[in-house]
Amino acid sequence: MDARHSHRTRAHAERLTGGESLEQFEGAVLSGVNEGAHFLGLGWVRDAIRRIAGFDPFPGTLNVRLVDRDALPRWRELRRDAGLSLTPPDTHSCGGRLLPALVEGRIPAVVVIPEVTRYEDEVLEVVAPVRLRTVLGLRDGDRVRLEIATRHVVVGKPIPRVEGSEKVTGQARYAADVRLPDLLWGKVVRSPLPHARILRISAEKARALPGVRAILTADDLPPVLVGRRMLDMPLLARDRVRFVGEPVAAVAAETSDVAEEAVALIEVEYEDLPAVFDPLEALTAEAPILHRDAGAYEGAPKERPHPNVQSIQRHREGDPERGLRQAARVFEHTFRTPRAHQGYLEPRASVVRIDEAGRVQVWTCNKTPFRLKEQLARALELPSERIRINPVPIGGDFGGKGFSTDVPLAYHLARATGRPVKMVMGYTEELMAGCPRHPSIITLRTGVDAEGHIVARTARAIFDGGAYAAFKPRPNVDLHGGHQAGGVYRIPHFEAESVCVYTNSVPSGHARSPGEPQMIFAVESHTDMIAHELGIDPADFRRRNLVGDGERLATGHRLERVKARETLEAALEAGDWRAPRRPHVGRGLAMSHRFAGLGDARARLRLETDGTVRLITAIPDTGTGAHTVFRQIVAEVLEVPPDRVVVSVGDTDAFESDAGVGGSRVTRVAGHAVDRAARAMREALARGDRTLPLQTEARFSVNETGTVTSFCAQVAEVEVDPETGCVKVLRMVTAHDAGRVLNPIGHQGQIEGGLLQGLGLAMMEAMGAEDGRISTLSLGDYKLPVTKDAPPLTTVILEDSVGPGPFQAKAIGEMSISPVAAAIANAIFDACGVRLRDLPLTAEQVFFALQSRGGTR
Amino acid sequence: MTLRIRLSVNGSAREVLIPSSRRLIDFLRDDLGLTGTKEGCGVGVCGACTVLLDGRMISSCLALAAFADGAEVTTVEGLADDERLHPVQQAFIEYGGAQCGICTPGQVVAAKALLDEVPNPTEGEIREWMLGNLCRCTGYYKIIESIQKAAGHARL
Amino acid sequence: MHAFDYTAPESLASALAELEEAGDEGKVIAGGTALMILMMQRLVRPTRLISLRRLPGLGRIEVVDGGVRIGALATHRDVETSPLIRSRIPVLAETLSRVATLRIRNVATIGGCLAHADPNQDPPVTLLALDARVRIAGRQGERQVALDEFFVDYYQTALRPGEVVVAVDVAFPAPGNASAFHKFLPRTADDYATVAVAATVTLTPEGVCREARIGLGALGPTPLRARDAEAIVIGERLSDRLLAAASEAAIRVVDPIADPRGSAEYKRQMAGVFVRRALRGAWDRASREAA
Amino acid sequence: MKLVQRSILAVERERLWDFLMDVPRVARCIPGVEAIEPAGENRYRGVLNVQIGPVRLALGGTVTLEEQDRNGWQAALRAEADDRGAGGGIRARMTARLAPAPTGIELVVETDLAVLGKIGEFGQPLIKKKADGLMQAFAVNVRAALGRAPSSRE
Repeated sequence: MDARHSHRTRAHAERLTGGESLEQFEGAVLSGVNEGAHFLGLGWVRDAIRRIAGFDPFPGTLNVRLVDRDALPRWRELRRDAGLSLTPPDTHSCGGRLLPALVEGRIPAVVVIPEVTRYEDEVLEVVAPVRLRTVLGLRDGDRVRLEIATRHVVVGKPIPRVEGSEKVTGQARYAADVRLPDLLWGKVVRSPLPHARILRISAEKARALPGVRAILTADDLPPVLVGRRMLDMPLLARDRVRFVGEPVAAVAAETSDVAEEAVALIEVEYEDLPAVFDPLEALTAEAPILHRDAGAYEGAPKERPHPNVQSIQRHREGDPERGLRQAARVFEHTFRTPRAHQGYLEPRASVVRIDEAGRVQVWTCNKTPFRLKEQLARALELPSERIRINPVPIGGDFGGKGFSTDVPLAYHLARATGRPVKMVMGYTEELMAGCPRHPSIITLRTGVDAEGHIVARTARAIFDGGAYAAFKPRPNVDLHGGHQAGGVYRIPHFEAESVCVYTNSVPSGHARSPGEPQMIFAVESHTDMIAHELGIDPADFRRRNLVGDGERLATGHRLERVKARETLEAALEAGDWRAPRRPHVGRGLAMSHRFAGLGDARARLRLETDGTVRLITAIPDTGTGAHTVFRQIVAEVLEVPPDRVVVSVGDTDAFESDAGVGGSRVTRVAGHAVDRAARAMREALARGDRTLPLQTEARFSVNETGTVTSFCAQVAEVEVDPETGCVKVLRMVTAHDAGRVLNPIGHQGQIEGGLLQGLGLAMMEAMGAEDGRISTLSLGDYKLPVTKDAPPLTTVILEDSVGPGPFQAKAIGEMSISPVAAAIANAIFDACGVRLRDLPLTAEQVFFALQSRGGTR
Repeated sequence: MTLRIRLSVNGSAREVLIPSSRRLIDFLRDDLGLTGTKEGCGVGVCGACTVLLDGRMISSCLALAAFADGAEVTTVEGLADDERLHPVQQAFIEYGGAQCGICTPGQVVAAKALLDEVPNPTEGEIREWMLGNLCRCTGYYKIIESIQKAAGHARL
Repeated sequence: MHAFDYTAPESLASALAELEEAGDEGKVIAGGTALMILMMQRLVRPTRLISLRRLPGLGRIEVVDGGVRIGALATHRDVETSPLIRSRIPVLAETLSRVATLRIRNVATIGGCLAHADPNQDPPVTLLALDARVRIAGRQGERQVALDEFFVDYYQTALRPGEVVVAVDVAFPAPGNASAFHKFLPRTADDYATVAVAATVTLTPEGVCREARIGLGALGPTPLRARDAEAIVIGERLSDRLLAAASEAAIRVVDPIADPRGSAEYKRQMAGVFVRRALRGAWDRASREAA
Repeated sequence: MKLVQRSILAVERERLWDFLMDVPRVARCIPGVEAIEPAGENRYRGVLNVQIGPVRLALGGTVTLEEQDRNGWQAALRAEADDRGAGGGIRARMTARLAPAPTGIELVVETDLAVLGKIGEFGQPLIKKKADGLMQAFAVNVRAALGRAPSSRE
């Protein structure tokens, strides 16, 4: 990228100028052999070179005989295995193989290996866009240096997105784009009250409206409860509503306008019940109880110290009480974070058709279709074979699209009318009744010894779970936040308690890196505050306490191949940590770590008669670039050009089960499944199995987190306007311990997108609410970062071969979001001495804090 | 009330009867099946529904179909020239400007409008022009890069 | 959306006739960016919608009597990019360029902006400082209203039933005059202002303020004039004390409401800061002009 | 949202109390109220018209006098009204207290107002401002109504 672009990516540059997969060979120029030149005369070969190498080949080859006899065995190995296959269009021609190379370190070229050759195998034929003899002034016998790309010809390369063309042309069909004959539109009547008894629902006026085809209330539906893990939510409120926005009735009509009109005409009489909105208040003895016997719900955690507790999760290592008693100093701080929407731009949409065979055909933006099928089977009281989830791309997930949402209602409306039904939420409904990130109140208490080592920590996190726990998939309905309370530090005595609480608010759900941006904001602000209190540079304080190789995290989890220190140092260096600052400018630092996800995945490969390799995956396209990574893995293993690999998403009939998207699992888990299927196919081919189509299938499952994690360190530089409190982020640095990067475009895209979401959480994203009513009901009031908010960004990638994924990849999708808010909060403190403990870090907060201190320091 | 309107959509002339309350976005998506234009926020903020009305970009969620009477509408489906992608579309593929793809139609339409007016925009001009096209996946960096690359390509 | 009748008359006279006939049930629409949202929210449900989009000549931006007349149908973008506005009243072009996003500016009209009377919008703030006058047409003919008498309450104007805005007139700045517009956007660049302030200052060759006007946005039920603050600076030379006094006077007239863009108290405080900045900005420009 | 309106009226407490308990009469002191009629014991039906620029709401519903404590000089009423066209409404619980003040009787009206559905989406802050304005006008109108009455000492 040019200098205008302040954003740069070191890894990109390194890759383009060469890298570890280039192997050096030296040869002597000779003339006479021209097998390759003949080969190059074939049109399809030239086309293939153009496609793979990206240049028009000069019609002639440079022949080079290897000079170093010791290199010959390696070269023979490469001749056999490496490179990209050139598969002929018909069976009469012979194929070959291409190896990308650099001549004399600068001229891009390929080494061509025709399948049938007459001459000695130590002669290489090199093809370039130019006549090499002329350009390099070579004569017979002259030495020439070749760098040949040997391993990972496809993996690690910036291969463009598989589905890019459908997306840029508008051809990609998302759930809301599904058009079916006789389609009806479904809409939901939502509760206007946070907690109330439903006395009466009268729908006569709505029913009389021309074009209305069905109106359903809880009385028309089976009394089932639904949820991703804990089943505590009715399809439509039965007798009682628990949050503003809860579905109370559903309408199907000929047009969305009529459905909307009908919704307004349905009269519901309520009787107010006392409500509770503050999670701390909800845990008091006098608090209204939301669910009479939540413990009886299926999937409910057993421990329930208060009826309004959704879940409680504890971690304990060592003896924290003793640790705190023995500490030289103890620090305690409390932090708060607000409710925030995932902000995907595709509001949730569901289409249901009951087909002639009585099967329920579903199109919906759900990232875990196989789990959805199981959820639906129970919710609809149907055998799961009767349900088929058809794949559609998902217009942004970020954790928010795992619940069945409107699908059961669309089904019941379809059943009642005998016609397919489409339900698309408006963004107001998304903000009112989506599944936002949990608001939190986090208190950290940390003991430090005389040398500045953290010796003990207790943490208590209260997460506002809202009216139902149904949107959370974790087995214990908890968030990840609790176990991150120790951060990236070695803390021998540790206790964390994290509690999700029922309140009369919109139910909270998962959002990119669930619970972690909240907790990391607290932990890394707290870390800075301690460092300042102790008079230690925040970077030094972290150096002193960072978890090391073979050491344990606060939770007791032992780590290996730890790169915390390197990641920190890389961020500090790129962020000019020690450079002088202008007035009102400050720098802040924050770190986090995260394990790659767990779960099971399946993949199927078919080598088709036309030579294409079709990958059938169960992973829906949520935009992360997973399918492109899968394509690369297949191309790499089978040594075929990537565009020969076609990726398609199987519907839920295609496989038995699959964990789907979430929790930084896809590359690691589904990637391995794809890798295994590809290796099985390679073995089959090696055995001589040539009956086409040839099919292989693999499953991969992992339930152990393992000992390798990924670290992230960020430096924020901000400028504070002391008159207004306005904070401008001047630049960000994000350093990642990334394992092997399989696709730099996609990888960088995940970093940049996550970072800007983190910036949104840090600076602006907060759903306002009054008495349980969300007051920011449009994207005009709930602001998401825009182009001008993306700060100059430096990304540092520390690549190595230690990740748990295929080709030693690590997870990246949930890495860059979590440290941002703390890095910025710490920078604000550095700039003007104001310490903010509540997100978002608004100008107003800074302003009043400065006022109460009487100006900047 | 039913209205008769005449308009051109992606170069083809049409004369249609629509309910007067039909929004342009619904007309495009539901009546013409041009579902490339997406509805995000529904209040003109996010830009997923960006189309060109007589060459100017607008939010089709805030326009009545009646506003397009006598006008020329260009949607994402009308950017590619036969099988050849518009340079902006090509660049969005190559440089990672598209991820989940839901904002992408709006992004490429807006970017095309930009390059039509300012063939060689600075990064600042790109950020200003694309201000109203929200993207939640990319963090905008690769969108900006894609547009720069497309501009470079268009120059060649 | 609800059903309604839609017409697009081709003359002002017939638009006004239709509007009169429709009475309470009728609404005029131009760009529609504000009205469409209210209709989609079901909060405004006219049974007749009269589009002004086909009215000829109502989008012109032209020189009239020592000033510029901006037709009601001129879009924000038309004004922002008009060479006439850019060269003669640059602060207006600058203000318009800060409104929402290009997509909205391509559609939203000046007449619509004034008639909608949202106190959070930017153009009225600068137009107030420029002492603009609104031209209004009704069946009885045209009349003119000074902009600071035009806004009545939240979303309410001096327009009588059956009337429409047809133009806004802005005089060319006198020698020694300059203006500045400040929009405070602590969240995103496409947001409504937390506060917006426009100031215009006319200086004598000696640097004494001869005339000053201050417009305030997002600070009350209507766009406001800070008249006391204006009175304080007139006859004075620029000083920190003067700016402080003016901004304190401005704070006394504001009555903001708390919303996601800031608490009422924060907006009050920011009104002070931005009155200071806008006055200083206008003053600096005016002195450069005079020099 | 909570609104508090205080005003001091130079009338006898009893008279003010009797006035306030006459719901149809007192309701007319709220600008925009039309056609209040009895609908059962301590219950009235009526319509409140509210205009905020182009938004015109006709909130039809009921007012119920829930508490009348003449000894404690305190009363409470509950209002529930909806606009079917918009698909939204308001819920309000108002308590009125009469307390002696140096220059008369202080009337304190505390309102807990909830704006529901589509109307609430229009913008809670603005509605709060409007409701506050309505309550201020109410106090002025009460004063005027009592002032017009022949036994006024004002």
